[in-house]
Amino acid sequence: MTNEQLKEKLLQVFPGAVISETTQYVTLTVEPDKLHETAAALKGNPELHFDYLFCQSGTDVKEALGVSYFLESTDLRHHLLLKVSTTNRENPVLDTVCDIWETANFNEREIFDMFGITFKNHPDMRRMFLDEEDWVGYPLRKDYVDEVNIIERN
Amino acid sequence: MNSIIKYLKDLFGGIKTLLTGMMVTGYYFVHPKEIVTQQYPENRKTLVMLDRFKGELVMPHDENNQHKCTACSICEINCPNGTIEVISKQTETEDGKKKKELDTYIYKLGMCTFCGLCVKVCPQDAIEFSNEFEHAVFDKEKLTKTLNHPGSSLKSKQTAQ
Amino acid sequence: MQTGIPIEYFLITATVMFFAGVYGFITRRNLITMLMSVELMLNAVNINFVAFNRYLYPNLLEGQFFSIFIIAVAASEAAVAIAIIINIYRNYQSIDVDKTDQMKY
Amino acid sequence: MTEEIVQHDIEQEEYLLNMGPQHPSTHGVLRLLISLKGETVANIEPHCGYIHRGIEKMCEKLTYQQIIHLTDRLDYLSAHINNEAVCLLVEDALQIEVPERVKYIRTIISELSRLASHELWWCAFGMDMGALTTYFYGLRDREKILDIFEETTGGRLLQSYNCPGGLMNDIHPNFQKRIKEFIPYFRKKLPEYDELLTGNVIMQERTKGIGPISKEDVISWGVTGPSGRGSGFACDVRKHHPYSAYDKVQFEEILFTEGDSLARYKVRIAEMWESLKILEQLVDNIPEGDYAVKMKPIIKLPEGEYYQRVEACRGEFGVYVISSGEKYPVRVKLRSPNFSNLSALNRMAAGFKIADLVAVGGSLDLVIPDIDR
Amino acid sequence: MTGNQIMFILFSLMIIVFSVLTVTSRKILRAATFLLFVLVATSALYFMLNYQFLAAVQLTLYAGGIVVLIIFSILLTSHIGEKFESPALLKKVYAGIAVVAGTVLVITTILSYTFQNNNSVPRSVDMTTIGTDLMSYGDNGYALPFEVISILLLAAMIAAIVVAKKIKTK
Amino acid sequence: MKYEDFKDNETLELFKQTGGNVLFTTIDAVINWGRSNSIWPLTFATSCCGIEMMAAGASRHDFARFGIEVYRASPRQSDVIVVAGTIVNKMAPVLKRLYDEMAEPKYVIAMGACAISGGPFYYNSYHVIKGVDKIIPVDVYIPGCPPRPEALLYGVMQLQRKIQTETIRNPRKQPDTFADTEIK
Amino acid sequence: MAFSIYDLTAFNQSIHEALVQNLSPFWALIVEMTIIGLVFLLFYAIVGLFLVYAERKICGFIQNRVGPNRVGPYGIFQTIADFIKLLMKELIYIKNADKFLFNLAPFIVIIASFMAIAAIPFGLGLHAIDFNIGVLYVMAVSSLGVIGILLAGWSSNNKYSLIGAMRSGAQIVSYELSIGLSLVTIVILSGSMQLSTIVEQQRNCWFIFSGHIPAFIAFVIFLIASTAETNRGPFDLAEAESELTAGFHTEYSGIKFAFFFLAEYMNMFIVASMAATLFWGGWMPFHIPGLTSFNHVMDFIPPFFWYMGKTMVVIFLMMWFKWTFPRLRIDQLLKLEWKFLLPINLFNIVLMALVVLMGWHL
Amino acid sequence: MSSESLILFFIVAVILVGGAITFSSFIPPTSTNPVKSEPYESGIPTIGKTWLQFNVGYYLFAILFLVFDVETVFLFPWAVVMHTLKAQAFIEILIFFFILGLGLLYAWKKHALIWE
Repeated sequence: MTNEQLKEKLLQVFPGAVISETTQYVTLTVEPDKLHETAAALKGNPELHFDYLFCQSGTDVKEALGVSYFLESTDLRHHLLLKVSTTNRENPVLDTVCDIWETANFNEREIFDMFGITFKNHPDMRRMFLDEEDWVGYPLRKDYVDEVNIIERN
Repeated sequence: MNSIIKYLKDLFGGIKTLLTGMMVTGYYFVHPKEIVTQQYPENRKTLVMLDRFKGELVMPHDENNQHKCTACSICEINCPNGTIEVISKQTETEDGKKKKELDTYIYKLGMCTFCGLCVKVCPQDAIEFSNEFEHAVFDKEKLTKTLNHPGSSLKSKQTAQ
Repeated sequence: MQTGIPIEYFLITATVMFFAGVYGFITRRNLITMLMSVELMLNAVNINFVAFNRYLYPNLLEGQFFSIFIIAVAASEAAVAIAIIINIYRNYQSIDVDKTDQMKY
Repeated sequence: MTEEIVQHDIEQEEYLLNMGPQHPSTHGVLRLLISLKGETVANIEPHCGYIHRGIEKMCEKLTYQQIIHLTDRLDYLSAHINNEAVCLLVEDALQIEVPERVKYIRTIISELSRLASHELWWCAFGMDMGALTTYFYGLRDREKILDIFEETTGGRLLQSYNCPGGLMNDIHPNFQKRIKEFIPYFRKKLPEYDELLTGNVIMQERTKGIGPISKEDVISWGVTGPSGRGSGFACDVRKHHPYSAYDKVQFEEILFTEGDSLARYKVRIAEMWESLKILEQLVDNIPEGDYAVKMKPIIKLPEGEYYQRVEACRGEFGVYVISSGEKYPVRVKLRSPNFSNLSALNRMAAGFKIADLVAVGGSLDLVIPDIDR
Repeated sequence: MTGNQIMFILFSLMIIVFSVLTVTSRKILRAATFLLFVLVATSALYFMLNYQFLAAVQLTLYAGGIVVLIIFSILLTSHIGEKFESPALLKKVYAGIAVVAGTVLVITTILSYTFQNNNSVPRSVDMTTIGTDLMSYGDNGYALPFEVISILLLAAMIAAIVVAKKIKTK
Repeated sequence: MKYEDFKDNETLELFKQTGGNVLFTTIDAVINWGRSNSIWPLTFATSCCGIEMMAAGASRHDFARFGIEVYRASPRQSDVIVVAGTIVNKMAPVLKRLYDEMAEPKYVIAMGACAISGGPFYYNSYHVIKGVDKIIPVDVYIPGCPPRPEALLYGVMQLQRKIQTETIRNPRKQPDTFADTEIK
Repeated sequence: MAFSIYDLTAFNQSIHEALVQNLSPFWALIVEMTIIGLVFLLFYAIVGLFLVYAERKICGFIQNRVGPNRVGPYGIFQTIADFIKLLMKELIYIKNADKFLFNLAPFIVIIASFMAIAAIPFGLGLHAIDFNIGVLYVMAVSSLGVIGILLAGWSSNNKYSLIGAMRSGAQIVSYELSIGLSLVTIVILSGSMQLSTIVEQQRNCWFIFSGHIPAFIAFVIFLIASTAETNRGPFDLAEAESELTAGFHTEYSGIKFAFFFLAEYMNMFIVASMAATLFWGGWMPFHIPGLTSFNHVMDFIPPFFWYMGKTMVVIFLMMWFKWTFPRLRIDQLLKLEWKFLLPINLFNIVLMALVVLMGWHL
Repeated sequence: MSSESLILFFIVAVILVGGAITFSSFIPPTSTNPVKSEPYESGIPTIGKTWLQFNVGYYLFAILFLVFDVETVFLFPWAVVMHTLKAQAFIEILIFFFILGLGLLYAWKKHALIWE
């Protein structure tokens, strides 16, 4: 399916969806509260059938904490970039998608570890890499400061 | 009956695969010329490193104790992890112009990752990698090196050409 | 071979061993140690058999064969006993004889 | 007294065993917390982060040229391929067309990396299974590849040979000759691997049916690379999204459907044969030309988001870059194959024995610094 | 003093000391280890009396078989650092009195009885004799017990499997 | 290899400051000979350098020639811990624990840039220990990223030379500064 | 017989008589015993050190490398260096470990192997004790070693150790059976359990040849079972490095670990000696009936060399196994024993009995 | 030589092992630190008790071993006289094996020979 066809299809399934094409992939941006149902539809719809989440990344761009989901359909071979973001930096909460794509389980734990985004309904919301008890702060956030460990260059 | 045949088949098939494996190891046991060991400290004299091997950053000096570094610090900026520190001094030439000159070129061998960016970006080709790899020391301080020799100076344009 | 050691010494050794087993069997509450006490007693008996055989009837081999069969029986006994003990342990988390008096089957 | 008797089944109690961080079979500093029932593994809880170095954070303070030396140290066994991902991303973003020669050389070195990596996997897998001699035979042949690397790139393990726009320097004159010597040599040695380990009845018994995972599960868990292809997941990026010179060569995507440890093992062995085939096709046809295009000293990607996927030795490696137009990226996400592969470990190995866990772990071929980044 | 006597003193002391320790040690695995020593010493006594086959059987079955089984079950049912609570004092006293009384009684009986050492020609105890006896019928034959042992073993094996496997189906 | 061929002889001379009488010298020589020729490493590798350590153990370079054949997985039985790779904050207590659990005499080789100084992760990294000598005392530093197997062999020879300067009368003690360092 | 020139019985006798004449019988015995003990101790140490060295060199050659070569010529002093190192290594005591049992375990393991070596005939008239139940004695004594392993694993208070010990226990006791039964096969053939008699009976033809197929099957089973019994080769689950770090001796350091290490090699030596003695004629030279001159030439090689040669061949086979095969899993290991070796062994015994019954072995 | 020499062997072995361990516990350098005497578990403090989880497989094999060990021991005297007694011994052992074979078959059928 080409990107144009995919866009049409997406608009058909999600009327009023925000679709852009800034990367090589079609980008679909959703609101946090719609995330889980959109994700379920993306996998469940036989014509879209995005069954492979090949990359899930937390982002911290311009004050908004977000998550990018890179999706691929292994049989139809089309791609989609699903984006969601929240501006609540104090207590960001998003829905988990690990019941849809199992790989999200670890990835969401990593995002929680690095960005502090909590995922609702996640079975095991703990830090992935950093020490569970001792570590304070979320290193990949832009406002993270750590004077103990980081030696700034120059 | 079939199960007995299968039992025996498993038994003898298994033994055959085991013997095949033993053939391989047995072959090497009786062929000592297949030994590939390079006896390092003994073969030190004959050991030749491949010429692009990156062992250590050096600054070549010619017979007049002159190097080519102009202290432009491009290598220092390009180094990903601050291995290089170029300390320059201002000197005045005869015609009164102020000129930047290399004072010390500090190279922290213990930090270098041998990515090669410094050599690649150097506009003067003043630094290069040597093949030396025997660096192990007891004292960490010994790993911080000064690359320019004491009393060395910049190679003048004429001699360079 | 048997020069110098009277048979009584063997019997006394066996006696002490036997009564040590009795003491253990009475005072211990752990099933495995009780089993061990039983083994001690059996072993004491074996020594007696062998000593009698060697000193009193060296022309026969009854004592030795009895000992061999006792050992075989002891082994079978230990096998079954341990199986039972382990089964009790699975049910009661304990092999304390006081805690397992509620055997249901 | 009678009330105190608790009738619960003892097998429900958990017996926790730490495997790692310092453990010979976790191939690094992975820590697996295993709940045991007898010798059976009930649950595996991976604890990562024992080598989390914060590379993604560091990338935000480095230029694109400098990022490359960090991607080397992710999955050090496919260092060149990781570099290539970053370079391809930068070249795509700046819309630079690199010379054909560069593409060919990159592909050759990628495939050599893959061979070296799979050989090392074979050693380590054999060692996990207790066949200690595999370690020596595998590394003996790997040294030949490392010699080729060292001669051309100057590095044995971490080559740092790519740079945005091409390569650091041209290939060594001996490069092709050495590869042409290596291919027949390795074609002779590979059947030995089969005789020594693959066919061995003990090895077959220990891996057949151990750690099975279905194709649906593999896709859902995002298990890629040889591990995914062992379950029939057609995930070879080289085939489906060709980059560099992969669209110019003929090779098979190895697929097995059993999904057990033996299938994953066989995929890797077969991939070594395929890599040899690719090498043969490329090595004589390296076109003449520049080894790099002239780049500006400071690379600034246009504002936007970029993603590049390549097939590293252990699966799909992806680089996701958000750029604001500065010389430093805003966010670099490195999609590491091992991270996803690890997440499926519990799914695969639970219910088997400790020894099987080692076999499954070995067949996944985890590289821990790649997981932790 | 002959070597024989020294050996006897050594081993009988070993037997006495370790049997007492077996029943008084408060750590179960130590008790099992002391039992092992007792059994090994017993086997040494058999060696001394020249019953070599019996001694080897004692070593193989008792020391190598039963003790291993006991240690196995101890490993499974108790953990390190676990101690028995000392038995009740009263129980100890009663048992002690009974045991000491019994011991004294038996020893006095033994010492008061005169054993008639039979000086008839000793029968050799080499393996052929043992084997022939074990295989033959009649006066010195043990063929029947030999076969009965096999049935006993069968019974023990089935019993052990039944008991052990029973819970498995639960 | 001859004495002059080695680097850093000045530091080695410092180790040799303690003298001894003839008897002790002989005993020392025997013990040091045993120790220096039988250095069993702990199987411990965190990242890239570990692969080169493996390569050093393989047929081409063959660690075993130096008597380093027996890689022990248990710290109780190993003599030297080759810190091959980056040590991060979460790993540091583990490494310290492993070192503490080793039996005396024990040695440490810091292999590669990461172990010496944090290497590529010295600046701007929030989770890397900047040099393993901050946690445990290091005997030999082998620079390189990763050092080639020959460099590791050279480092091992340096360690052997260092072991040969020990005396039995005042055995090498863990420096006090490390004895009760608590690492968070 | 030509090899009677190597008969040491007379030599032993003369020493014995010299002692008896000069000392009281008791002291004569003590002195004699001390001499034998020291000789065996020396022998034990030399064999142990040599086997460790041999294993390193053999695995080195199998693996395309040279092995230790820097300590002495060809590295022959390597194991001595190891020994000195281990002797000068700190002994660690584990908190909460049962100290008594922790210390006892290496004793049991070493003593079991040391006692077993006493009954092995090294040459004509060269054995310490010649029991009429020699075969059973060696089996009985070496079976005690497993207790040491179990105690070591339990008393270390370490999970790896305990799992390793349990595995090892199940493994050793299982394979004990196969060893016993394959020895029974040979005892049927020879009709004696005295090791010297068994060797003597192989004067003209070794049992592995005269016993036809059953003896060969018994030999193969013995080889497999003894490899398992010594925790080596593909059966090293107890110390399975990739799973349990170092298995039952994880917590042992220094010389105590060395004893476990040594015991492994000595057990290997003992089972190899047993294999050589029972199947390959012990110190008997190789004879082909009919070729008298050939037989005479063979006779001039001293019996001790014959014995050592045969033992080393068996040891080499065991090392070859170890460096070729992957490790078995515990359930496969037990399956191999209980479903393959044990039934085959029982069948084999009946077969051998049939052979003897029919007189085919003559 | 007689079986007395066994004692000597025993004593020699004890002295060897004991002497080496005694030597080794006093002479080599020592150091103390809080974690040295803790059990080693891949560098992480042990969680929970060291005592092993219960499993049928472990002791079932020990029991089976014991039973067959008794059998083995009884086979030895038989084996010695097989030469002399011939047919009589052969028939007796056939009965013996038949009965024990039933046991082995039973264990096989009940899957007692599988480690779990």
